[in-house]
Amino acid sequence: MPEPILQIRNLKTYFYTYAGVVRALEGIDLDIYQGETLGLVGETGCGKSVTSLSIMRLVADPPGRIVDGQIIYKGEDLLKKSEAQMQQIRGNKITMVFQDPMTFLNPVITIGDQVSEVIAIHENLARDVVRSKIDECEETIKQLDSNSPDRERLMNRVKELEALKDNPPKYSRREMKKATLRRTIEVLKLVQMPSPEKVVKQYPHELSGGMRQRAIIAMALSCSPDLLIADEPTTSLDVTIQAQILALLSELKKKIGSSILIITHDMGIVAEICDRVSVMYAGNIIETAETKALFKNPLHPYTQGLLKAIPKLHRDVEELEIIPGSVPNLIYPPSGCRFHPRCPFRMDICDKENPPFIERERGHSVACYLYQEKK
Amino acid sequence: MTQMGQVKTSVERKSKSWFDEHAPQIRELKFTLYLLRQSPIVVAGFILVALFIGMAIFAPWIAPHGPEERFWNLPQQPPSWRFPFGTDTTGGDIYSRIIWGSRLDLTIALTVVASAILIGSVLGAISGFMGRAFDEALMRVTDVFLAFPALILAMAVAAALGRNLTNLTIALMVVWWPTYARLVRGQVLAEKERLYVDAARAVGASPARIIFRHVLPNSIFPVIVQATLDLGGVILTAAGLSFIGFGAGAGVAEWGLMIADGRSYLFQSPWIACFPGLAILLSSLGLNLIGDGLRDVLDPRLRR
Amino acid sequence: MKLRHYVIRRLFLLIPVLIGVSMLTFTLSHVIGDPIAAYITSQDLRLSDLQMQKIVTAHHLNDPLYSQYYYYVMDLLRGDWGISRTDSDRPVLVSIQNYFPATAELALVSMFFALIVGIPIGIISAVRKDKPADHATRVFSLVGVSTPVFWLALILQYVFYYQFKVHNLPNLPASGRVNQFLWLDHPLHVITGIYSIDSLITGNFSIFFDVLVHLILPAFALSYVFMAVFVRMMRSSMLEVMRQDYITLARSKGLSERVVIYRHALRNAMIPTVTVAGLAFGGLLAGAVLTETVFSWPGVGRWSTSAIVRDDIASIMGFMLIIAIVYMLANLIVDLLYAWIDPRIRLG
Amino acid sequence: MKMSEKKTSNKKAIAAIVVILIVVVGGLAGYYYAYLPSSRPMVPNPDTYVFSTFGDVDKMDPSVMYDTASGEVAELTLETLVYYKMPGSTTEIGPKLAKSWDMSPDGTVYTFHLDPAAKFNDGSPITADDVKYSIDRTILIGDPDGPAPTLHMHIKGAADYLLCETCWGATNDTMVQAYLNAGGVKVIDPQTVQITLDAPYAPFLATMAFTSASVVNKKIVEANGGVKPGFRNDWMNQHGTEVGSGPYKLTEWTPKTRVVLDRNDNYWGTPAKFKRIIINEVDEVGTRELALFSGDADTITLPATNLFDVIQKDAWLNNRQIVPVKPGITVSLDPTYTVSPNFGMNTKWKDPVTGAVPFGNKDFRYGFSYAFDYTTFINTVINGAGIQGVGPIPPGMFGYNEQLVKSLQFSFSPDKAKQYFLNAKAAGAYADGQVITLYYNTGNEARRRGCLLLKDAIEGLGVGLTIQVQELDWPTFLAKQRAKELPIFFIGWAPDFADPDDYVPVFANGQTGTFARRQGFDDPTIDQKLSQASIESDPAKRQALYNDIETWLFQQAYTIWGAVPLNIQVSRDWVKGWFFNPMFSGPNTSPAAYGMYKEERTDQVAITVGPLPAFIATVATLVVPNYARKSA
Repeated sequence: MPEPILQIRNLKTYFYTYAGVVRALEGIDLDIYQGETLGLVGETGCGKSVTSLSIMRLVADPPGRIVDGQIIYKGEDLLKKSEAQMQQIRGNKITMVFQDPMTFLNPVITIGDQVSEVIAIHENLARDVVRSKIDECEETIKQLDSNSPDRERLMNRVKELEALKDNPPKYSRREMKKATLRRTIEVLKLVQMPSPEKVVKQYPHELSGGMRQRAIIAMALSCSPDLLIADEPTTSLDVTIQAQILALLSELKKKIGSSILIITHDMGIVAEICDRVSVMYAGNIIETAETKALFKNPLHPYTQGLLKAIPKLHRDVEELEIIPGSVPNLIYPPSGCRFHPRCPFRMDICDKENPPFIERERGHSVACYLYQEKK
Repeated sequence: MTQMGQVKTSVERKSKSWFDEHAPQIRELKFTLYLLRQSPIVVAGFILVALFIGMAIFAPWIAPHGPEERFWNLPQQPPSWRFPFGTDTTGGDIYSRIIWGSRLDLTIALTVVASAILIGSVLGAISGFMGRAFDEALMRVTDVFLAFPALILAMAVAAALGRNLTNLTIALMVVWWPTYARLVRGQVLAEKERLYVDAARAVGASPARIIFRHVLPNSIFPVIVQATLDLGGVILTAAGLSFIGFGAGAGVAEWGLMIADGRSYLFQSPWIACFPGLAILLSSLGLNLIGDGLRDVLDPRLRR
Repeated sequence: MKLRHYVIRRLFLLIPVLIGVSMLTFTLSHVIGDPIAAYITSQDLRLSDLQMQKIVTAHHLNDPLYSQYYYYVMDLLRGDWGISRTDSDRPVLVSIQNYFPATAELALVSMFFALIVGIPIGIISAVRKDKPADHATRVFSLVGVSTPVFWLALILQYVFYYQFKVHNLPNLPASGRVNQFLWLDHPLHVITGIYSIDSLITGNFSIFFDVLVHLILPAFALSYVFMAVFVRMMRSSMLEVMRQDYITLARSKGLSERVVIYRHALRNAMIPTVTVAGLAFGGLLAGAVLTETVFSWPGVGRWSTSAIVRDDIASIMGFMLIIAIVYMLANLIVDLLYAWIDPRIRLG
Repeated sequence: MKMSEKKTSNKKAIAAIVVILIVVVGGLAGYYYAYLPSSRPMVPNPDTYVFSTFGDVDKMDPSVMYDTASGEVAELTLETLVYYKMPGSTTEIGPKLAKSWDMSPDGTVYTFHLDPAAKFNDGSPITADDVKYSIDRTILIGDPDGPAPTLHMHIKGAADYLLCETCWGATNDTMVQAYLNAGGVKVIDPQTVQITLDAPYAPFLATMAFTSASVVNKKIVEANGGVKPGFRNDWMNQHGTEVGSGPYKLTEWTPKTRVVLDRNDNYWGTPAKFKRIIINEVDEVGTRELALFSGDADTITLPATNLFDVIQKDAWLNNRQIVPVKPGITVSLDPTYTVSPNFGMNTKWKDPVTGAVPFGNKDFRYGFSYAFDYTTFINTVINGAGIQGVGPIPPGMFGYNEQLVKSLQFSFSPDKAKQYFLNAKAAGAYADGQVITLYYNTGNEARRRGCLLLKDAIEGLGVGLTIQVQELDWPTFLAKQRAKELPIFFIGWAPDFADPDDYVPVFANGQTGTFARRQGFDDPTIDQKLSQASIESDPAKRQALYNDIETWLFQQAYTIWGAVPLNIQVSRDWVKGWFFNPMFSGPNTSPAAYGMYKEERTDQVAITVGPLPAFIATVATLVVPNYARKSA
């Protein structure tokens, strides 16, 4: 196994509301490895999205605050970085695709501008400018016949430009804009946006849901990030589009070679594209395993419940109906194992203390006393 | 902790009394009060308002002189220990007159807002339920009323009725009811929606019952907020109107009128116009502080 | 072309309201008030029955109400809005022509003041929510909405006109639109009646500056109150917007906070504020009534107040009508602005 | 990142600069222009006379104008056949457009010989035809609220026309013909007019000196609507004071703002000194005062209630000494022929609720007369600028009889008042809880306080009376008076001509007297005495008649005689040649027609009041010199 590009250790994120302290993340551990797709599943409100926001350091403060833990990215703890440094990382090294393309695009700014601003701040476009200039020259050179005086001159020009490549000079705003636009359109093409030249001038409300989601993905990928966090990227899209988007994601992953953390409550999606899965319940990670392993042999009672909930033929259904009870309120969480009030195999110990998260089989960890005893 | 869960379930099982049914609202209320105590702005507002209400109630005991007691041989006296705020052109003690004035002005404000709420909410509720023609008509009417700035409409109405305090009050009522009509109507419609969605309730729930059980509790907060803000607004508008010649007859202790009287002596005896103005400012400021605080606290979005 | 349809539709929507307004003024002047009063001049207060008859027949004041209303509206449309006793028996419409530009000038300048100061303050207090700056602006704006504009006007006069003048200092004029002497030396050729504009057009700069100077105090008094309104509005809508998902997205792109606020939040936050601006304009006109009386500003406000002490119903109703119309137009304009700011509207 | 950073910062910088520029420029311009008026190093515009006053000119047509604000303008722009001998305070009649006149022995026919030099401001000569035209015009318009009924009843044929009910608001040709045929005004030759009266009338010449007898330019009036009997002429309402022969003519009239008069350069008499007269309308007395102190205005109207803003209180109240509180100001207080304010009681007024007719009861009226605190009113309300009311005839006018008046006057005495009220109540004139409303006209501060003073006194007696005080705007006030709806109301009279016959009937004649009618009392013997007095040529007999009438008036106590005010003239001391004449409508401006001028001065104009606080002093030293230089 390659070493993880992102390690989350004992991450605690609390929300300090008037009503009380919401313990949204109660010390979760998570590893994401180079080039893998990790699925993070769980019911709505179990803290999946908070996890992703915590990684981005975008938890609204107040009321939210990351009270403890580490998020180690390339050996550095993101929680210790300054806001300015974080701004360098966000949208560049670590990017996000959000759940609802309807609300996550700014209604009064054209798609073009929304995509290009990412490029403008993170990419060194001066290089592009140089690049394009070189191309122009070479174009003209091709047209010229072998022994015209210009040819010589142009050759030299190309050489100069080649020299400039590494530390390019400042170019006029106009040239930069041109370069940005070019890149924007490239990116939109990359996410298979139909007729990108037209789209750049359009406003979000003029686009279909699928196109918007593509636009968002374009933003996320425009700087070829190391890690892409996709927070329920398909829930608000209809099934056909879902398939396309998922296909797109995995394809792009191969292209760019970045890791993906995909957050969902849909086991189907997990089965389809995830290498590994982590199951969350009420602010804890309760089970992590390779996708196959998990489906074959789920350990945690909750996970078992989840899997039972999937009808074999049809997949797009509210899956939690058959687990009795409901998600506990996180202000006054149940003592001990947070699942015990709903757990069919409840034991005395369960409401006393929280079960430790231990690796039971290779790459298959679970937090439940059922397996403690077996040991 | 677990008990917590227990308690909740037991509540759900009990037969529903009004309080249980509105347990959320009640928790809301407790919570709201707690928040209000937290906000210094609101507290300041409460203090100011309390001050003026106190003045109004205890005027006879606080005020050193009567509202129309004039020291004819001491006109335009600058502020002194004897006359804390000085005297006006007829030798009336401005300090006392401001205190007595609080009675008049607060009464006007309360009367106007109270009756506006009454008329407004009744009409609003009816049109909300009857819907169709009546609703349409009422909304058009409110449109017309809302096509004028408050002061100007009040001006015209009062002018048509004839200039005196009673008519001024009536005019202000005429101006203010539409706001509440719309507010309550909105609530009713919202409630209707909810009822249709949740069919169980809709079955055999008489409008009256619905109003008292559901609409009232829900619209009470918005109405309170609106009312506090409007009290301030009415005080200002009333003062403005009596400043331009509506309202009380000469010599009456009314803030707006006092300013109007002091106007011709602004440069020689500024205190005559200055202090009543401060009274108006502070009283409506108090109400606005409260109203504003309430709005923030009751606005679920600003709450999180 | 979409925009044009939109405008036309909105204009049609105004018609029912206008009818309602005319009904209201009709009720006030003909049903509650004495209809004849609107048509008699200051000297005619004792009328010979003959004249009474003339007026009654001329305006069908003996007919049943509905036909009275019909003729009332007809008169309005014909431009016969009655006689302004207050304004030496001129026709009401003429008086409005004479006085309205002054009011328009005052109102527009105040609006401008209020916007350019109010909006930035609002943004600041939203961005610094619950910090000292926020509390300060909040109190500032609350004091604003609670201040009696006429009182503020008086205080301003006392300080910047009287105290300064008494101490023989450069002071700000406390009344009128322009310095009489200056006017006589450089008479202004009036085109629009809005002096600041006219003087600019005609290049009469001494008058132009004088007009500006005369505007300072009234405009400030008037704008302070509405500044407050905008601060509140801007603050709340800014807070609202900052909670939106697209702001999170913008942040997730690594944009600096300033860019997030000014490029992504501001324009969205402006949308509700613009709507409020329309409503506030009405309030501004109301405030003008009081401000004009204090600063003896020769606008419709002052005209109507002097009409009030003379129980001159014709002038008051004329004033009502014109205000209603202006108010509605203001809101129409706002809707257009709205459509311009928010690309989503254009489709609708 | 960097790029966007830079963009915004650049924008910021530009915006900041723009804002700063606007502020700076605006501020400078503001200071500069606002400062101009008070920093002119010498007497501001020496050939312009600026008068700052309140009250709007109502009509410019001499035939219908009947208010002082309009009269003010007319006195400078229009001329009559005869006028009071100017300059001076005399009320003796002298020549004007008519260089001489003679009266028939029986005193019914007057023949006026026009001054051949006399010409209108357009240069055309004034002919007898114009004179006839003008006087007939006034009568034929016959505005019931105008001056005609009061002043021109005695011209042959006028009375019938003016008293006929169908002649106003419609043209009644038969009556018009009747009047014209009566030949009250005849043209003898281009230079001679003859006016015939129904009966001899002592003050006739005086009536001919009133604005309503002003001579207007026939051809211009004819060109602009001419005469339509029974109707006003709208063009004349706006331009009436442009078509006269006076030393000035109207150039601009902006209602609620100002009147501008320019010198008439073809004036036939000695031309006036000021090139231009500006009458500014400024409602706020404080603003007017500041205009005066800063030199923006040369003279202002100052209500008695503000007297001590310009002169020292004690010096005046204790020993009637005028000591201006500021240098550069001259104040003069002169006795007038104005009888005001007085409370007129409506003897016929019936309380709509209780049905009582309180003022019908003499004791009740006495109660009121004793309950008014005359001294306080004189000393603290009108600040000693006047004396207690002396009945209808003002001091200094023929018929005034000091010791008689002294013996009759009421004085403030709560006890007597209480006694009379109790008697009245016993006699059933009113029951406890009776409410009486006092009315005053909007904006008249002295009257407002007068009402409150009376209210306090009466309610203090505890005789079951409640007094309310209500303001009414002037026209409404008049209308309600005429309709006899007011129980008690302010009445006052300013002279049309200097003769008791202009005063006493108004207050005493139940048939014709404006106020007597409104107060609803009538005594035939008194009416009879009045008509005798008006034609009586023997002064002694005439005096006797007036004594009787005054005695009767006081004893009946129909009216609370409040005060005879002093005229308050406040102006800058560079104004020279001002004089007071009780017959002036515009005492501040009218002397301009008789050589009033501004003395050239070089000293600082603006008057500094109070001490300069340190910080202001510094600012001043920094700012003032520069601007003084700039503006010089």
